Amino acid sequence: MQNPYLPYPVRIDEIITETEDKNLKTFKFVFLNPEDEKKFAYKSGQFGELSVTGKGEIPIGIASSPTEKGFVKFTVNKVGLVSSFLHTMKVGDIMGIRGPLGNWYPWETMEGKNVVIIGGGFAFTTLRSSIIYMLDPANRSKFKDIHVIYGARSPGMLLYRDELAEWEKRDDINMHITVDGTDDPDWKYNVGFVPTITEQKAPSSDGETYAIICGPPIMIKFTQPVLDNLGYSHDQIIMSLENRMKCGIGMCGRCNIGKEFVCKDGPVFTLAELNNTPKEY
Amino acid sequence: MGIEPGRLHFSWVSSAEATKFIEVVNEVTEAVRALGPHDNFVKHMPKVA
Amino acid sequence: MVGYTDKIREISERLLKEGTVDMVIGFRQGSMPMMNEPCFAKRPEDVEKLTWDSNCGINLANYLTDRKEKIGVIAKGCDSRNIVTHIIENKIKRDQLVIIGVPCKGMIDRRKITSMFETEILSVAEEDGKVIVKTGDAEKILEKEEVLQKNCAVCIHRNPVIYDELAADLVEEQKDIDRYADIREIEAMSPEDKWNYFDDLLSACVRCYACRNACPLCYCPTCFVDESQPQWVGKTTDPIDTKTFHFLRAYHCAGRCTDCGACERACPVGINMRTLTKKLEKDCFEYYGWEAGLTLDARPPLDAYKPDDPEDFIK
Amino acid sequence: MKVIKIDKKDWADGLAKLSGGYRLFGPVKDKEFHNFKELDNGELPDFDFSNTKLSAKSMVFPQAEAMFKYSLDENEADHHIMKEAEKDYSPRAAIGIRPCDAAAFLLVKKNFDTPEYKDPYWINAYEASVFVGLACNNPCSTCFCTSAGCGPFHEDGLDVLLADAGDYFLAKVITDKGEKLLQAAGWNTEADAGEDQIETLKKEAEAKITASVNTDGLKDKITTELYDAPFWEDVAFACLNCGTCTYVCPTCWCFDIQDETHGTSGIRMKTWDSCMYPLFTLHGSGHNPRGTKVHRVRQRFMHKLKYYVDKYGDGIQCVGCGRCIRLCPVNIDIRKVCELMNSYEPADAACQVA
Repeated sequence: MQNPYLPYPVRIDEIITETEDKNLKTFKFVFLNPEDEKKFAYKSGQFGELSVTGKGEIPIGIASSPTEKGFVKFTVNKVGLVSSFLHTMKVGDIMGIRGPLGNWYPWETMEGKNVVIIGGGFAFTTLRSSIIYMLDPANRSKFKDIHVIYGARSPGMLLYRDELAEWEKRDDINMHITVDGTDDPDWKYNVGFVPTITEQKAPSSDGETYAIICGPPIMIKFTQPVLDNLGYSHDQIIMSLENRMKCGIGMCGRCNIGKEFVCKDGPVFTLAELNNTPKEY
Repeated sequence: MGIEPGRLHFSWVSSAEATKFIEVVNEVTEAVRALGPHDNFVKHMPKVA
Repeated sequence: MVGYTDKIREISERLLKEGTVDMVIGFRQGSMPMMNEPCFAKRPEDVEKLTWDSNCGINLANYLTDRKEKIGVIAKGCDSRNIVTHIIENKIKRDQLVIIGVPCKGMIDRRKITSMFETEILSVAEEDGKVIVKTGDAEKILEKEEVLQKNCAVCIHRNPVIYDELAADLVEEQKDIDRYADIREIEAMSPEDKWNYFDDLLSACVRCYACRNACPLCYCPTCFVDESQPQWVGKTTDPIDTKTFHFLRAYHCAGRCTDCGACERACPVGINMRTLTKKLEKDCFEYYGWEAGLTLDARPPLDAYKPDDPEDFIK
Repeated sequence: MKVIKIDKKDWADGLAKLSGGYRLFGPVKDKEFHNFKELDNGELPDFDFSNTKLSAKSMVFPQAEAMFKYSLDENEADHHIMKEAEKDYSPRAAIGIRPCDAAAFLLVKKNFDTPEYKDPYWINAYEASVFVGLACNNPCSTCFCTSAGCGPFHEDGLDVLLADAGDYFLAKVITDKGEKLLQAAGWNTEADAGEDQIETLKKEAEAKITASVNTDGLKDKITTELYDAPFWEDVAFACLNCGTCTYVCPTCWCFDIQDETHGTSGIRMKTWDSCMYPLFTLHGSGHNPRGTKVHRVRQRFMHKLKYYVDKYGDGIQCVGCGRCIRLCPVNIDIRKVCELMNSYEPADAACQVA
């Protein structure tokens, strides 16, 4: 019987400070046992439990893409006991990862369709994974138009800035980067909240388009009516939820919304599914 | 709750009374050392199943 | 005290009809012998469920914390003292409350009665200072005086200390009570015996925190036992952690505890944790002449400064 | 099925034989009440009880148990790597577990033993256990097992059912595991008409159960309507949000994972947790999806009486042991709440009927 609570040992290989407030860092991990990397076969949208020995575990979306080999990446916001300690750790330190956990964005359903990715703040991690995955030469032809609407408070709070710039240059992806506000005269992208930019830039749904939304509750609350107006049906609006988790495998009982566990039956749900559950997220 | 008398001391020491501070600390240290170690509140690894 | 119910309903109905209060907090008949359930009435017709007898031991001040409505609250002596403490500590405003005072003759100790019978108790009734207990095969009449909760037996504030309405005439306060006999016994023990006594006292604790949650003083947004940064106390039932919880909780109640007995009453495994809080209550009384919750006009001893404090424990 | 007669004078000898091959657990009186514990060497289970205060769940699901151990000492080769804690999964036997507590394990098993993931701690302990149940001849007034899919002589989840028949026990063999245990104890006299005797005792015991709940309507209720029902404020008002109901419940399985260190060594533990506690669901951001008492009380009852019903299609997550009713400090009664839920009709639907 495989013990689902036992983390794979990993070494921190690289740490990148992502945002100007230094609260978000991306950790690149290498598995100590190469065979563990094979066991950690994941899809974009899944998460893992980062295990800091002596402190505990935190559930974090996987920021790397299954098409990137030899490592896994997680971007961690400094909030609680474990994440704060993780932010003090150094390259070379040993810790653990459990997973991959949860479900993923419905890649097979979305094949042959347009995909609109809408993200806000630091909830862009599994969306990065998704973009890298879709842009991979082996996968790009599976999807029609790809739009990305991504917003943060200010230019310095955007994650993965170098990659965003590269994607901007490509013609097989439509980037709509935005910030709530900036006094930077050289800012060459959008200014405005994500729902507003979505209204202006997102394609209307023709039944052939899926929207993936990931962000703070307030952003989701105001983006949803915009998508309704654009004609998206609720089973084509895909959301990734967050709840407090411990076990990650649907057993410890805290992350449920109705009978579904966000950790095991989610974190990815369609809005149609969420309409039928209590709003305990 | 099971702490012996003599293990707890209270003193007023003003910030200007460095000498008194040294005396008090030495007295307290000696008094507590004379009592020996107090293990009641020492926690070890929890005994769990 | 059985006749109190009618008067409580009458006052409550009036307050709700007049719109003086948005809700009345009181008790309704429980589903088990010797158990009543705290409840609220928001409409005049709801007052029919309100009841009063010697099984209303839960401290209703606990249900007032941070509420915004105008509330009528039923209060026996200890409840009223905790309401005073709540007002002093800004957990509720005096002008939000209509206090319906209930002069109290003590609550019955359901644990004591249960332990007196071999088989399950099916009903308990009260009449003229007697308690009539029925089991499947027996009936026994007990003197209520003999089955009081331990804190009620030594209570010297049975009448509410603050009230706007009264549900009955004031009762005579108990006099010449030796309130601290049990505490003196513990005080006389050697340090080692004390340690063993508390070790044994707390050994059954499952860390459910019923005592803390039943206590009207324990309203901290995050209790120290739940803090993770730093984590003061471990999360298992390790004896050191369990003791740390109980000792520190007791200290947090020093100078505030009214010995209402809610903690003991709530404990599912019957721990007499009042031996901890009562020692501190005794010290506050003996060192500072202080009894918690008697007046709105004085600060409790541990948050007030007096230049003439004898401080004879400081060298 | 085979029924063995065990003379009470042979009881202690048999248990002594068993203690060679099994770790024995049973009800023992500790100060004022009975608890279900591992028996000390030579200690006999005390059957003079109606039910233990805490359920027998700790035999399989201890309040705190080590999962992993590790070293934080960087001089050690495998520092900061989790290693399995030593566990004792040698055979263990519950002697005198009530049928409700044994049946509860079957409900909890659905949570810990799933097609996708298996909790090794729970499953290993469960599989190492033999359950010798003690039938209830005298159920309490708060027991509603017969309407919660269980009963005083319920056999599901047991390996042997013991019925106290005065000078002797009747031991009904339910599984091979149970038969092996009886043989190991040297109890092998078949009782005459044992099944009939047990059946008589069973009927007598069932007749004594007066409490019941109706659960037939729960399945067809709409989750979100039940969730929005107006009665929750009233149901939750008295609740203190202590964890008593969840700690004493044989079917409550929620847990926490905690690290604890001492010097440079540490363990990772699985510990009981409770949906009654605000911290159970508090996000790092400070947001709490179940931030109020009403949320938390509703979660407990909705989980047991609706979510579980919908998820597994196999009745409620309750065996009717009545502990939460007896031990709730403020007398919140699951029977009343179940009735409210089972009979709930949303106001607009009721208008249509009228």
